Amino acid sequence: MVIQQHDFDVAKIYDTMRNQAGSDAGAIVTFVGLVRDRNAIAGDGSTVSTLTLEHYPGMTEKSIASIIDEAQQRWPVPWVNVVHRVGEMQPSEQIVLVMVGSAHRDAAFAAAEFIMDYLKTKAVLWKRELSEAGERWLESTDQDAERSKNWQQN
Amino acid sequence: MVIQQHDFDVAKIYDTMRNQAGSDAGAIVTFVGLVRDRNAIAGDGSTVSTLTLEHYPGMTEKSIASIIDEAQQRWPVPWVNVVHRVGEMQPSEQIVLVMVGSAHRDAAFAAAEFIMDYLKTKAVLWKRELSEAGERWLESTDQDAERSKNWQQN
Amino acid sequence: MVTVKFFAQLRDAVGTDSLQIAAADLEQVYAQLQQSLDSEAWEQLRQDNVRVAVNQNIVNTNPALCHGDEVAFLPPVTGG
Amino acid sequence: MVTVKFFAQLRDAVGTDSLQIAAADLEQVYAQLQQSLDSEAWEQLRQDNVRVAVNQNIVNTNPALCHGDEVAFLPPVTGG
Repeated sequence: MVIQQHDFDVAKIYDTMRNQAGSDAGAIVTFVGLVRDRNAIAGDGSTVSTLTLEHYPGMTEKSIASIIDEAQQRWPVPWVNVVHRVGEMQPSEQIVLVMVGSAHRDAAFAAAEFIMDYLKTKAVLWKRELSEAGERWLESTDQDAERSKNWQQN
Repeated sequence: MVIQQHDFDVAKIYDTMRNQAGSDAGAIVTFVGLVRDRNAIAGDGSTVSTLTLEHYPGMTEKSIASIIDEAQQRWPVPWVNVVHRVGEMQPSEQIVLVMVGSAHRDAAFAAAEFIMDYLKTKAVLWKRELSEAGERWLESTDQDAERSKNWQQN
Repeated sequence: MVTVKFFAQLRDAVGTDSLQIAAADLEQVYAQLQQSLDSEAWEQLRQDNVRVAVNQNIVNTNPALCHGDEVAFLPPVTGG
Repeated sequence: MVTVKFFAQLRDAVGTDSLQIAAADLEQVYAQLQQSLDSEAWEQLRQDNVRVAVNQNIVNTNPALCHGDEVAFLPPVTGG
């Protein structure tokens, strides 16, 4: 797991996981989050020009490590990698990568989705959106909160 | 969508989808299936040496196109790509890629999982496994059938 | 003449991946195969889980066949 | 002296990302901030959804603080 300002190379991260997993992995699920140009939260269709991610060095890493740890306790997913960017990003740039390898696809899918839902609601990160409508700090949506809550009941 | 004998390059397929999607995509989910060395179906732990995928040219493509079509009717996933290999493969080789791009991650995850479940049970493909325990044709598992059936109830 | 194709374990059982058969409908294809195949292959072909495609579309009836049509016997599929 | 950190909209409200404060426990940090901050920033800091971390662990009590400890005010988070 790593927090970094610069962009990441999906191919390189994928090759590393394949090498680690060897012939024990039957499935690798990769999620990449990208900056959309449409302001989803305000829902007013205003065009986003910059997304800024802020973190708390040390505590952010710890919060994400703990999310990965919980995923690995729930599912047999020996190989997990998370790369989260911080700093300023423009539309169509990569923000976050979650990669999960497992013997079986159901565990890989579930763990990847779980990690994403928890990154939205529990990772110590803050997002500021600069759009035509101005500048605002974002919060996780009700839907994200709902999805996180659902995992707690399973 | 393509059926091919040779291996595929995940990075190239990913870059193509990113270019197509531009800044409209917020999420790209990639699933890659790999040949495991453990015989999962027989469950006897015998080591797999070769997996052979057979197809029915034309009809296989049509069956996969129809799975993609159904996924795109169910979820807002404008960008979908499936690459399925046929022929002989050794453990740790890539068999199949499913890549789904969407504005939102929940649709991308659901469609990718749906397509994989249907590839297991509805794509016109046959698998022969050569292992220490001999050679046998595989069938989709009860669990795969169950997962496919669950989508029909949703 | 129609082309009859066999896939996977059915091809193994029949011993060839395709046959040319003179038949005006699917029932006639079955009749000819019953005559020419050994009983083990024939039984495999008649199993409930075997589907039949004509020109790459699954059929459940007894369609008429024209010269050049393709009949395929498909054992249970699995991909992914 | 303890270091007090503010993130995101709380940093914007307070006008700085960190302060040095002499305090023996968290209550004293609050008391000092109430005195030094303008009322708007202070109210934002006291909102229910603001969490407090001491040395990067969330606290819900009034822990004693030592010289060099780090107190952080965290508004609602979202990543991904």
